[in-house]
Amino acid sequence: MNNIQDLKLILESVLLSSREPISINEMRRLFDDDLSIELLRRALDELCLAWQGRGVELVQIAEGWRFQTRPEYQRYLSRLNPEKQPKYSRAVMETLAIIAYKQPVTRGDIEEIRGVTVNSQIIKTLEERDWIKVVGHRDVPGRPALFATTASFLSDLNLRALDELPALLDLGSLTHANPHTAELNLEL
Amino acid sequence: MNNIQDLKLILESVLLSSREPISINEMRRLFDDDLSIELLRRALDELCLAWQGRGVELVQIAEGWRFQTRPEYQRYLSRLNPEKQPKYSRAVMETLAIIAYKQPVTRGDIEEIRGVTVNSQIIKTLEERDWIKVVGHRDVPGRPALFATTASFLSDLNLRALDELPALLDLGSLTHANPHTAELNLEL
Amino acid sequence: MSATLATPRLALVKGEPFTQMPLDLYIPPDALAVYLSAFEGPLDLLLYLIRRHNLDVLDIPMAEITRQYMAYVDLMRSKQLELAAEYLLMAALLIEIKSRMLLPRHAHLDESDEQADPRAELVRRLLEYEQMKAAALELDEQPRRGRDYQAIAVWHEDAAKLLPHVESADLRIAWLGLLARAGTQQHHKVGHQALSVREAMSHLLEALQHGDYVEFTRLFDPAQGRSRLVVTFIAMLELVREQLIEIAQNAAFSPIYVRLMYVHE
Repeated sequence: MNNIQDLKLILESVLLSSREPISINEMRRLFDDDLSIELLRRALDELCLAWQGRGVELVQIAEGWRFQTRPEYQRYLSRLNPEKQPKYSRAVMETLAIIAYKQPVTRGDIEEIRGVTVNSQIIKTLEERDWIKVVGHRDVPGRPALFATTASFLSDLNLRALDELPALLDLGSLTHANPHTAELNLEL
Repeated sequence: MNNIQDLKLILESVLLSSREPISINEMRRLFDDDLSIELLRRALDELCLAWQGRGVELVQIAEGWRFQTRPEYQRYLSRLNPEKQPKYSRAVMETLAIIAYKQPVTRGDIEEIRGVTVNSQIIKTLEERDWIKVVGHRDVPGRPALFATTASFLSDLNLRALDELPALLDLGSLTHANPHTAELNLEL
Repeated sequence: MSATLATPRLALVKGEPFTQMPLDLYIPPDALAVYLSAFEGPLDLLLYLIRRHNLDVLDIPMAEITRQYMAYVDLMRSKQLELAAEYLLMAALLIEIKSRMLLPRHAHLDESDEQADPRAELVRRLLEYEQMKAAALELDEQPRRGRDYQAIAVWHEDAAKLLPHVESADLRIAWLGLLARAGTQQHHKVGHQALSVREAMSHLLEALQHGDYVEFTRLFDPAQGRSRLVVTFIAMLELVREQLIEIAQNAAFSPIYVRLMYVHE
C-alpha cells in the first residue's frame, strides 16, 4: 500500500460497507503494512473533502469514522421507510440530559433534580437505545447503580466527545426571566 | 426536481443508505413530482458510470438497484472486527412478534396492530430466514395470505412449542391497569 | 373569570397590593388533565408559575406563589386527578418556607448568612432543574441518528451471511413496544391458552394444506393428551368462525370431514 489513491479507495469501501463507525486503530489493522496514523488521517481528510457537496458525508464521531446521510436528505429517506422514529418524551429527555451532564449519577440523583420519581421505563428506554449504561455502584446503603452515557450516545448525536455537548445555560443567566422555560410545552 | 444533478444526489444518498435493493417504482415515490422512468434510468446510468473504478458499485438486480462492495474489497471487510452482530429493525421484530403470538394472521392484521403499512421487505426477510410461511388464505375479498411461524423458527429460538414463548398474560393487562400507559406511549 | 380561584382577599406582593388573580391561571376544566400532564412535576409547575408571572426567582414572593401552587393542587384534587405525592410534598415545603419567613430573625443568625433565607435551597433546586430542562431541549435538537440522518451501509457478501440473532425475550420486548404504542386503543389479551389455540390453528391449516377433505378424527392425535385435544377442537371452532375451514357431514353419525374453505369456490 504505497499509493494514497488505493488507500482511499479501500477506506471508502470499508467505511461505506460498515454501519458501525470504524476507529483509526481498526483501520490500521486492515492492512498488512504498518500504516502511519498520519497517512490514514490524510487519506480520511481527503475523502471528507471529496464527499463535500454530496448527500452523504464522512464524519468523525466518538467511536470512529462513518459515512452518514446529511439531514437535508432525511425527508427522502423517510419516504422510503415510513417507520416512525420514536419521539422521546420530556421525561426521557430530561433524564438523559441529567445523565449526560452530571454523570455518573444514580436514579436518586436524577429524582432529586427532577423532583419526581423516575419511571423504570424511562431508564429502560435509554438503556435499550444503548445511550446509557451502568458504570458502577455508589458506595452507600443499597449500592445504587451509577449511570453514564455511552459512546454510541455520542455517535448517535454526531458528537466526538462529551465536551461537544451543547453548553449548559449559565445559572446566572437563569436568574433573569428566561424565554426558554416560560413557554409551556403542550405537545403531548 | 428539475435538475438531474440534484436527482442523482438524492438517489445516491437513498441507495447508499439502504442495504436492500430499491426498485424504480419505490424511487419514483420519493418525489412529489411525477418523474419519468426515463429520467430516473438516465440518472441511475450516470451514477453507475460515476462509480466506476471505485470499491463500491451500483448494480441492478432482480428486485431493483443497490450499491454493493466489489468482491476484491471483501477481504478488507473480513478483517474488520468480526462485524458486530446485525440486528433486525424494530419493524421486523414487531412483525415477527405479531405473527408468533397471533398466528395465523394476514398482512392486514399486522398493519392494523402496528398502525403502519408493512413493507414487503419485512415479510421477505422473515420468509427468507424460513421463520414464517403462508399456511392458507383468509376467505375474504383479495384472499390475503395467512402467515404462521415455522418449525425452524421454533428451533432457532430454542423453543419446543409456541407456548414456550414468553407469556403475555400479565403483559397484556398493561393496557388496562397501568395509569402510565399514556405516558409510556410517548416514551418509547 | 373563575369563581373558584378568585378569592376576595388578595395578598400584598412586595408591598404592592395584589388585586386580581392572573388571568392565565384559569384553565377550562376540560383542558385541565391535558394541561397538568404537561408538567413534569412540582418543580416544573413552580418554575412555570414563576416564569409566567415574571417573578424574580431570587426573591420569590412565597405567599403568592404558595397560593397559586395550592390553587393548582386543589384543582387537581377536585378533578380527582391522580396527584403524585411529590406535589403534596412540595406544598408542605412551600408552606414551611412561608411560615419560616414570618418568624422574626435573630441578630446572631446573621453570621451564617446563606442559611438565613429559607428560600435558598428551593431557589437552588429550581435553577438546577431549569438548567437541565433547557439542556434536555437542546439535546433534543441535536441531530440524531435514525431521526435526522442515517448511517450508511451498502450491501456486501458478509453482510448477507451474517444473520441477526433473536431470542424469545426479544419478541417479548417487541410485543411490549407494540402494546405501549397501541396505548389504550387496543387490548391484546393473549394468554397461554390462547397461544396454544393459535398454534393448533396453524397446525390444522397445515394438515389441510392440500385442499382435500380430511376426516375429522384424523386431525386429532389422542396420544397428545386430553388438553391438547380440547385445544385442537377449540382451534377448529375458531377456524370455522374465521371462515378458514368448513366442516361437512353427509348424514347423522356418518364421518365428519374438514377442508380448507377457499380451495373450492
